[in-house]
Amino acid sequence: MSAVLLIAIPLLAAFISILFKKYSIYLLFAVTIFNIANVFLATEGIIIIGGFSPPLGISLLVDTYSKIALLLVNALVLVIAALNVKAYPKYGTILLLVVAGLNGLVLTNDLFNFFVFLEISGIAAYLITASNKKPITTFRYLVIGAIGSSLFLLGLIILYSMFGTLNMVDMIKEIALNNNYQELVLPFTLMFIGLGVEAKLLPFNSWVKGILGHSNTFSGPMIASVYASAMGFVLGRFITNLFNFEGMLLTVVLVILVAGIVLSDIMAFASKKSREILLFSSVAQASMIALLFVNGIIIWAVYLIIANALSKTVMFMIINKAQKDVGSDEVKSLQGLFANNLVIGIIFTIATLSVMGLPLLVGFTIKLNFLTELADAGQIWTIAFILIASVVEGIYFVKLLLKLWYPEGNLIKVNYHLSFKLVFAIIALALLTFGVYQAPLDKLDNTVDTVMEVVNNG
Amino acid sequence: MLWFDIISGIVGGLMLILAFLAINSKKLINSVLLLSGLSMLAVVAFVMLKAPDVAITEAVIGSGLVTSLFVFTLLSTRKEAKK
Amino acid sequence: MIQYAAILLFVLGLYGIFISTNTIKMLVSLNILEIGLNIFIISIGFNYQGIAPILSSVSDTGLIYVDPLPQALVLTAIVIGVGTTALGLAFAKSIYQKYQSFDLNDMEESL
Amino acid sequence: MKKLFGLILFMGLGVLIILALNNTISFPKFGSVDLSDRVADAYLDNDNVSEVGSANIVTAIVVGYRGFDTLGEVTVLFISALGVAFLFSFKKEKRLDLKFKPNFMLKHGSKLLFGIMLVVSLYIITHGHLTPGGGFPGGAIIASGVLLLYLADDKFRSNIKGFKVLEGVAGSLFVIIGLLGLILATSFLENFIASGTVGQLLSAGIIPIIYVLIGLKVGSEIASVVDNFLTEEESA
Repeated sequence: MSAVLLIAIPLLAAFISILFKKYSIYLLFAVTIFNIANVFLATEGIIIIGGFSPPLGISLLVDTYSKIALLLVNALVLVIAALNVKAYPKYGTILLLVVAGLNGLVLTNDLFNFFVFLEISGIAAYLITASNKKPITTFRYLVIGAIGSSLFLLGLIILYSMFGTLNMVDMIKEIALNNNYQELVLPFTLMFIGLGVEAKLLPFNSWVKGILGHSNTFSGPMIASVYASAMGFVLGRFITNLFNFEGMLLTVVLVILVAGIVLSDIMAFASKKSREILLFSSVAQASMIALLFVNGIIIWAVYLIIANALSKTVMFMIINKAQKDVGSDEVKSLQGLFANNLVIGIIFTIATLSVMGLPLLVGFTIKLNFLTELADAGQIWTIAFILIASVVEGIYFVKLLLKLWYPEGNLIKVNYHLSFKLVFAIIALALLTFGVYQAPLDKLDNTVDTVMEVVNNG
Repeated sequence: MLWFDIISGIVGGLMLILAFLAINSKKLINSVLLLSGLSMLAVVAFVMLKAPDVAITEAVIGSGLVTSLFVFTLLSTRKEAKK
Repeated sequence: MIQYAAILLFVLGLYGIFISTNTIKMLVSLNILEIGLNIFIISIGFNYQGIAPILSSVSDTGLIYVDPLPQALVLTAIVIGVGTTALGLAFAKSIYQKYQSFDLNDMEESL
Repeated sequence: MKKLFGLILFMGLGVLIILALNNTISFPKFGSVDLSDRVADAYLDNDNVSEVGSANIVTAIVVGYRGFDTLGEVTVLFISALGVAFLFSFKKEKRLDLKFKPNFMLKHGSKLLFGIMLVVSLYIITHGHLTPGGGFPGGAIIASGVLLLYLADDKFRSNIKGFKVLEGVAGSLFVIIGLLGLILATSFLENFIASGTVGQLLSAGIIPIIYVLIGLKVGSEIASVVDNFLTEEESA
């Protein structure tokens, strides 16, 4: 099966679904299940669109790396939509477009086509965050997002005028021939800022606080895990293949990313609201993922994206559901949340400990491995700052957990549906298994590596 | 070539002035109308740069429909303010 | 000349977005930014001797055309810009219905 | 003061970008672009032109070489029209009162003008592969015609449901034509109809068909956005 169906079928379903509005959510389930099956069947390599050979027309690039991303994105959309089918039934068509947009982002091998998909998924994200009922924050997000994609467009146009092609693989070859990194600083900076806006990297992310700080069980996980993981994969593709930061630019980017990790962990530490703690933690994770890609630690960055997406889905859903029933997201008013909900409490604790990186969980494996690789690369300062940030992270998460476990005064009542518990339990189990049993990881990371090499060699 | 530079300089300068006025004007409706004028000048620039397709599209969409959307937004809210 | 003007329009739009607190003004500035960007994109394909990329017959040889690819990209970018602007205006209107103002400063505390 | 400082700061940024571009050797100077080292050169190549069959090279790129972008672009418009309708969905709707009483001439003249605009847009859309124009401006002219009807008649309401159906059908047909390319030829959106002689109305394979669909889709989408902007909640 052709990988282009991963984009075309959701689009077709979206166009049809506005004629049958009531069934749009069922169409979404069918399409995501079809997509997940299609990911396994799709042939790898360059997929031509329109019948014109690569530099002329648009092409898609399918490899193991993009397949992992596609699997994660489609499965998460399916799970989140299924859990929210009662509370937010009107979003079927928009979610179909989200699926098409994010699949396109991951697959496309053409810079301008990437921009188009960035806009599709961006506008879909504005509409998803409209469910927060906070139009001001959404408006801010829209304006900042539009600036970000405009900067990306400016950067790619400068690249086109210099190298005369929009095809990414072609562009990488041309850049290697040109061999003058000084000239590329301006377009790469513009594109990095543009992507950084969407990927929640710290200096460009003023929208995140408004959006995730007022999120609900639908928009929270959608933005914090689905969009974050798709943008993480895309950022990884760009950083390792196209940008190849060098010289001054490398130093600046490293400093920005490390500062982003430390600052957002400190902000989370200072916050008294449970949703803000989570959102600053995911900002720190986004910077961490980018940092790993900049250092060329692709395998563990990919696992960090997956682990982060899984645990953030669980955490945002649990906290947002509690916020909806209690009416406040202050840590104080949620005290003793888990005293009545033992299962949910255990799952939340597992997810949190995994993000912190405690032994026996997947977060620990990832942290241990990438710290070793950073040490091999001689990045002593980076390691020092990551360790400081980890300590801060550990303190605020333990504080949060203690407050949520031990009640003070009257107990609060939050009812989680059985389907919530079931899905969360599966995710928690996955986090545990990946932590203890690492054989499948080792097998997988090799393939990621080799495919990256294939792409690098053109 | 010389004439091209002179005319494009005038068009570019006018566009910058209009943009500055649009950003700094006190009344919202003026700012919207200046944007429409700016878009009209952009059509001239597109024609000069030998892009007729883009010029037609910008003329219809950019200066026509976008302006009307802005004006409708302002109109619909002005009425509520009076109430 | 017009290329420089386009870049300056782009940064003027950025400036407008950063200094204004009014939703309509921000969208106007966003449109200025997009116009600047579009002219810049077209300008990188321009040639003084070039003619518009429409063939009158296939056998034309020796004619210089301007680059058609940026023009195709701008066609797409214009329509995308309209979509963003329309959605932004819709949000501005719903902000107005909630707070009776376009100015974000008037409602900062109610955020 | 803050404004002046900001202006100087951003203008400085602009000058910085200009200087950086001027110092870049690979960045071509304005007005002296050499197409031979760009991919665009191949688009102007005679063999490729007769293969695609469109005399207007921009159309050939928009619908042919980069047709996938165009599909994405109508999707952007689709989703923003969807979003606007989503934000303006009120329980009780009514037309926005423009406080403007049209006279007899305007009321009837506008209908005539609408007819003329429809014909013009039809011409622009169907000749998109020969002359400047095509689906986007053509569709936008249709939408302007609808806008004119709204302005000329205070009570006018068009059939939103009809627009939605048109939008959905045109979009679906676009994707289905793409899928037909995948089945009948080798890849998505590939041309599977003979491209004919360059310069004739009935040429260029699937390009005119797709442009008509784009025109319908863009027209109905923008028209429904306009309608949404002209409705408001009934305050009764």
